[in-house]
Amino acid sequence: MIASMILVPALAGLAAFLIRSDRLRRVMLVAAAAIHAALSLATWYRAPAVVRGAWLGEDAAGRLILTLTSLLFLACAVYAVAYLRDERGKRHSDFEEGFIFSNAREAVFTGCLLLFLAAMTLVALSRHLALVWVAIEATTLASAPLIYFHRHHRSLEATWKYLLICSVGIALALLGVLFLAVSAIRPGGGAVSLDIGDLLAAAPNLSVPWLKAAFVLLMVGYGAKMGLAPFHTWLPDAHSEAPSVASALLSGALLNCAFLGILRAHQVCVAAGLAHFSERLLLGFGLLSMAVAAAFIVGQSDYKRMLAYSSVEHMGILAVGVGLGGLGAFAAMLHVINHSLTKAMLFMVAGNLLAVYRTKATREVSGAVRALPLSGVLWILGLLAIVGSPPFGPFVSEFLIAKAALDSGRAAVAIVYLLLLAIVVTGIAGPALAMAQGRSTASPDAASRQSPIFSAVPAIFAAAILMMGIYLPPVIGRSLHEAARLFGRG
Amino acid sequence: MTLLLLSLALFGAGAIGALLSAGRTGWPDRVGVAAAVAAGVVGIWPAVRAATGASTESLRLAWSIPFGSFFIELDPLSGFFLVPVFGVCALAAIYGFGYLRAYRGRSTAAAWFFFNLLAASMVVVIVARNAILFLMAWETMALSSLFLVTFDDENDEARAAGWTYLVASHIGTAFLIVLFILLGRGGGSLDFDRFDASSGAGLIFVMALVGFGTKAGFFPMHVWLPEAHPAAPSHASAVMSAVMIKTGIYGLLRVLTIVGAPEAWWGWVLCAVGLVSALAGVLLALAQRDLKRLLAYSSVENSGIIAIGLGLGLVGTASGNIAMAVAGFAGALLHVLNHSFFKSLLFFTAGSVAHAAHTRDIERLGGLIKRMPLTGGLFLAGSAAICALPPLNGFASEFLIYMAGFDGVTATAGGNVAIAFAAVALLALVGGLAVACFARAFGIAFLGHPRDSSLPAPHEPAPSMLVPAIVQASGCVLIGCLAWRVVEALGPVVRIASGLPAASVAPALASISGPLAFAGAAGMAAIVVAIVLALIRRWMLSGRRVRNAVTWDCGYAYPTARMQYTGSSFVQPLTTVFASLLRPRRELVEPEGFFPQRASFESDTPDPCREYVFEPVFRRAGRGLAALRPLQQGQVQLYVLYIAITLVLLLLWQLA
Amino acid sequence: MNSLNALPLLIAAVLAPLAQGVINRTKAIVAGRVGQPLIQPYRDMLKLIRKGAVYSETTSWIFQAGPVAGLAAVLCAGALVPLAALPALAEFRGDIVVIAYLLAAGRLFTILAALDTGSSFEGMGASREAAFSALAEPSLFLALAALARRAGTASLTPAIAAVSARTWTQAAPALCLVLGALLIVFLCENSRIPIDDPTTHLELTMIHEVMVLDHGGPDLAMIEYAGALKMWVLGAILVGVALPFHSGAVWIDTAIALAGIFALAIVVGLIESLMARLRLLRVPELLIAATILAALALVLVRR
Amino acid sequence: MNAMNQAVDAILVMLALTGFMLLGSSRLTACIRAVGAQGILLGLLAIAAQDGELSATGIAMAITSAAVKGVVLPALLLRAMRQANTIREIEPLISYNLSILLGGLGLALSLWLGGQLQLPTQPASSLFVPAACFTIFVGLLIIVSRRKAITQVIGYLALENGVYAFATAVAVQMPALVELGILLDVFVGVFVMGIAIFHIGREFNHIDADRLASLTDQ
Repeated sequence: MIASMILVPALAGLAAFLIRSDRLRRVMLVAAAAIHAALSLATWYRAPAVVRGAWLGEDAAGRLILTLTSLLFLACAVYAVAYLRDERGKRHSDFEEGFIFSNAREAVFTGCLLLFLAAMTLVALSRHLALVWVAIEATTLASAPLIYFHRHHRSLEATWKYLLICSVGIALALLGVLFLAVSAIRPGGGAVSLDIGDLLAAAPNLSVPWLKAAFVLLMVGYGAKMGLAPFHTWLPDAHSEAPSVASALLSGALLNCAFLGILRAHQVCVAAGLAHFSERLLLGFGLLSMAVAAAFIVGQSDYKRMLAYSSVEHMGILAVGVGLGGLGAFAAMLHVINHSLTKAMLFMVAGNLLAVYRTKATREVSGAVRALPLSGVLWILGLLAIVGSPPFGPFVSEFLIAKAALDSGRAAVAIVYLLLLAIVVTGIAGPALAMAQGRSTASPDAASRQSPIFSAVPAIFAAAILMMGIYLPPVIGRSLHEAARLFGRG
Repeated sequence: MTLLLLSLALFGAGAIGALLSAGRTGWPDRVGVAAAVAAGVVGIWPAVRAATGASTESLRLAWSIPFGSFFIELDPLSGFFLVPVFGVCALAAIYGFGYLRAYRGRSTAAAWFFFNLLAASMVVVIVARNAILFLMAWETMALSSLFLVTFDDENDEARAAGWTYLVASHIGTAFLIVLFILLGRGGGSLDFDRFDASSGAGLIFVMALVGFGTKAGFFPMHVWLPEAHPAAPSHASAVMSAVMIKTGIYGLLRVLTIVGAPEAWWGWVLCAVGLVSALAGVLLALAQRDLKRLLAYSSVENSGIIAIGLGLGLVGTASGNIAMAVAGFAGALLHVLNHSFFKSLLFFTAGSVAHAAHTRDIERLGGLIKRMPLTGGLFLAGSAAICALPPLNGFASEFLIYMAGFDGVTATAGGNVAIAFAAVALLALVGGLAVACFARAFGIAFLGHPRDSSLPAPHEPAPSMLVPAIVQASGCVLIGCLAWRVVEALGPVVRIASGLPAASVAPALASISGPLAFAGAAGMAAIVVAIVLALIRRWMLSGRRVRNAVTWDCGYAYPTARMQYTGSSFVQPLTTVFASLLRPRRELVEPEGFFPQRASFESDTPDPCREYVFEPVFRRAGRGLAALRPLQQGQVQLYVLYIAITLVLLLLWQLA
Repeated sequence: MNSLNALPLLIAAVLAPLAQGVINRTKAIVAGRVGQPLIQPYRDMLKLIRKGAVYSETTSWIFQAGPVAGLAAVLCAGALVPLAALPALAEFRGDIVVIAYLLAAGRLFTILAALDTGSSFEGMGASREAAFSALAEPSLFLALAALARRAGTASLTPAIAAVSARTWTQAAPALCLVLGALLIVFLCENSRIPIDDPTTHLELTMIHEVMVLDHGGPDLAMIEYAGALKMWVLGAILVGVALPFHSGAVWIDTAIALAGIFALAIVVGLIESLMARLRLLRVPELLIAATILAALALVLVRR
Repeated sequence: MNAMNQAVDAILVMLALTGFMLLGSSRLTACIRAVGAQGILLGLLAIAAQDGELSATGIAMAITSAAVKGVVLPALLLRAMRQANTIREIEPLISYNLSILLGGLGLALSLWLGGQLQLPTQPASSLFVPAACFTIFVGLLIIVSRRKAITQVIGYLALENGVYAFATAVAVQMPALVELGILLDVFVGVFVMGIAIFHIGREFNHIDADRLASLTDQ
């Protein structure tokens, strides 16, 4: 069953390259996504047992991120079908520099989407750290073509940066994995495998310096992928140039997977009694990421970049949460869900705005509520949610993280954290109102041509975000606690 | 309790209904108004019963949100603050029904959705007894009022105001978050009854003061208020000024009830904040040209006065001076009630003026009282009430606060005397300035000749816009004359707010209500005498020659409306005295030569706090952050360098 | 409260204009003129009462409400003010506040009546009146608060009754400061020199007189009367502080009080003839000075 | 046994030397050759490291990786270079002398690291960690300091070689990791392809990575 969750999208992805007819391929895309979602939901009812030494397995954290990814992907697939139908066979004139460009072949896009899903599933499910590494590697490869969907020099540049930075990071991560392996070598010869179960069992007698070095390397390596400052540099470029549906997947799903990679390493550190060491690093990089993101969000002139930086900020929040441990870890897991939903929705809405206003400049967009009533409202709601205002989901998790910080007596952390959140508010409140309200600067016909799917999908997300804010389904709560316990230190 | 929930449901239904009926013109208004009025009528009864201590009910349901629980309680304090919520919201809804006609041609569904949402969230804020629930309602309140502020979003000022408001309320909320976390640290729960403030009560008080003070409009956190309130449609402005900012006062009081015995310095701080707010508020109000902006600043002033009352009350409790404590708290609470009356009245009438004359700039108005006598009379009543002229209600509450001040003067020692003296003196100054301010507002806008002939001829508004104002005005008179009864009824509320035992509160209240009755009587006597004198004059003039002529023009043959004294010139003496604080902006074109062509003097006063504190700070911060931009300057080599350097440093740090 | 309590109000009502006469006569004598008879103010008012009225078309009912409200307010305020040792008609905790706010109410209506005429002269006067009286409020309250602190009550009659010869021996400096502050307030509220010159002929420099420029006949009579009454009432407070003599006997007390008030009138007359009116820009400084005096008094009585 | 150890040491030293070659040479062909040489050396290292008990799989692995790293990839790079007709790295961001200087610094750093992190495996040359780290350092330095996209690919290859060299050190314990190495090489192949493809696919008629700087926040 677990294997099938990887195989289905993988095979479908390969098939996508071969299939000729667009319609059939689109059907297959949605079908594969639906099957995958069904399978991942099924694991909630009959959780597959985690076998020591097995390469694949599903623990609480994995299940959360897998389910999130797969539901997100389903939505994105639906959105993508509509998107591809729109884009089909068009030659576009670039609205920043006016040159004519064409898109990558739809087959490539669809195929990579599915392979991307397969890779992310593998990340969530693999119990062997080396395999985790391989999977995260694969996500880079599968997602690069998604960024280079629009064939022009800016997206090319973005792809290049994405590839180079993530590859360097990933290489360092590999070194980290190797270090971990070394740390697991018993002086008397004979070694522990990189299976998480074995590692946790053997954690107390891992060699400390190697483990520390390993964590540093993994943190930097996967951090580059996750978008922690100062390794986040590829993120704004990639998100601003990729088609919105790809951005939604990158921010909503991929970052979580990289985060999971770091969590695994952290898990080992906690088991090895190095919790303080790893938590301090996470806290530091978390706050740093929030600070950098805040600095770039304030006065950001490009709204897709703004969203990208806000992703950096929220990755920082996740790191802070995990770094606080205990309640913080729980809050972080909760925030994974809230952030993914919100950010994916925001990127989709941003895509709608982009399609109608034909500009990414915040200043040139206004009156979205009049031009695209639903999308405009969703834009405001989403931005309010992302800055953590009640009654939306992110508020709860961000509040809990602040509580964790203060309860554990880390007043300084709490103050900096809240201050940075406040700065972000001042940066995002402006665009939220200015773009949504006022006289519309869009051409009405462009607005009227937009298919309802484009706003219907994000609307579902909005409902989910609101739900997460006012009602946390007990089943989710339980598995959140379970997940937090994996690396929560008590 | 059931009635309360029912009224909540009605508000909710109104909100949803307004949205659902968005398609058909006119229906959102009908639905929204009907629901709001019904909810108000249903809800006010349990509120009054609770306020008078007849019943205290609570309801606690589990909630799946971590640390959240649906825990609400209706005690005297909540009930007291609920009364104006229901009353003003219902009246404002009726008023808005007429007022929103001005926005013909665009859907009012959003307006009514947010109006009902605002009302509902205010109710929840006041009854909530769980931090999460409270914060949710608190923010919903802020957001729904935000969208009322930006309802007229095609006008840039409204949008700018929206931004200021959003940022301000978020920052305020941040303080509240810290506040509640601190309170909940010990108990392990965020239900109010599980809070313990055994440690760090002082810090908690400061957090509450800043967080709630932002909403209540205490100086210098008031900057959002004069932007937001004028921008909203007048019925919304009325609700925001008259009721919503009081939730800040409520929150402060609620926290005080939780933290228990206050320390004297809290009282001093609160007094000082109140005095500064009151003075700054009235001075800035004095200098405004925009009628609604003026009213917004006067809300800052009145929040300050309430704070003075609370501060004196705290000093009283801390120093064991029961009379002072009770007088202070009673005065503050009564002023909360009174302000909700006359401020909504003033916003209603000001709205009618803007509605009829199509401008809020008093420099362009004039002579309205002849065109709209009823509105004029109502505005005058409101002005008299807010200037605390006996026997109107404003006087009753300020009288109590003065009482607290004098008790402090006569019966305490040390720093308490000083703060009490300061309170009395500055209250007096504020009172005098308030008279000047509203003399200007009413005198320039309603009296004399119309100043701007380009404006359309004003007319009395529709009855739906008059009736609410009339109700509020009569309320001002009634409460003023029966203040002593009202005060005696305040017993339970004062008891909870001050944390003093009932045994000591009741006699103290009784000892105040006597003088209050006398004071009211004196005021009423004045009115009677005045009427008598008027009759005498009529009798004297009967049968004598009474003719009409032009105003005596000092021999100048061609008087024009533009020769009248303007608002700017009216306040010029005061703005010069306080110029160093106000920093008014003046455009003076001096007359030149023997036959000067044109000369003009205009003055307007932007908020100095905004101009000289917040904007510079934000600008600096923005520039500072922008200085980091080069980090992202596009070269991938540099980006890899970041990774390399970070890695090396980390390894050096962790392994060395 | 026995019938004697009405005495201060009655005396005030009857004799108030006389004090004005005294002032004018003093000024005349100092100026080396014979001057008008002491009862001239009564004559003026009678003459005015007999006249008809002229109302500007610009004005509304506010204009006619002005004088009435002003006079009514002063009358009611007078009912709360004791005449030196003679207790006031009514006394209760906080009557101080009521007095001040009644006067304020009267002022509001006078100002509005002025603005109602739409003439810039009245506007000018109204603006100055509003500004200066607002600035005078704190010193009045501080002075009264100082008295209240000494007497331990916030009611005027006992507060003034508490000022005895012994008090003077104990706290002379404080009381002097209080007197100084009260005197300035007194001059300001009654728009006398050095704040305002009631007899100037240049509207541009007037405060009170210019406000009532458009009133005539009975209205003007009421205004004049109200002015006289206001002066008497505030003077009574001043005298009450200055003359701490309480023989039990009503008639003696009355005599002393009257003597005091007319003495005050003479003082005012002297001030008016010896001093020049301040430039309008300087007036606020004087009022702030008064506040400072009162504040100093407080510092002294705190001990 | 002992000879093996000396062989390992010798290979590691040569690895380090090739690193300096990379840093010093301006001609792309020379750089590519150096990387290729590293690939071959790693192949030898893989064999030398698994002292004595030579497993068939082990040898196969070593040979394939040597083939890929030493032959295939250099060939690809040379092809790409010709297509982009760039012969040498003109004015790098950091002068060659300075890069070599920094290289020396890096060597010191790596030696220090080697001191901090002792390989618990017996028997292992004490040079493993320093050499590997130094190669990685060289790779990073080249990526950071060179302009041409293709030079950066070379740097990336050097980085990978460093990682691989380290992998061989622990390869004895866990063969799974060697598969990772292979997989990594495959990926690098894809990666280089990517580069090759997209500047064959025109767009820019230069391959200066530092001129790919239109996406900024300035």
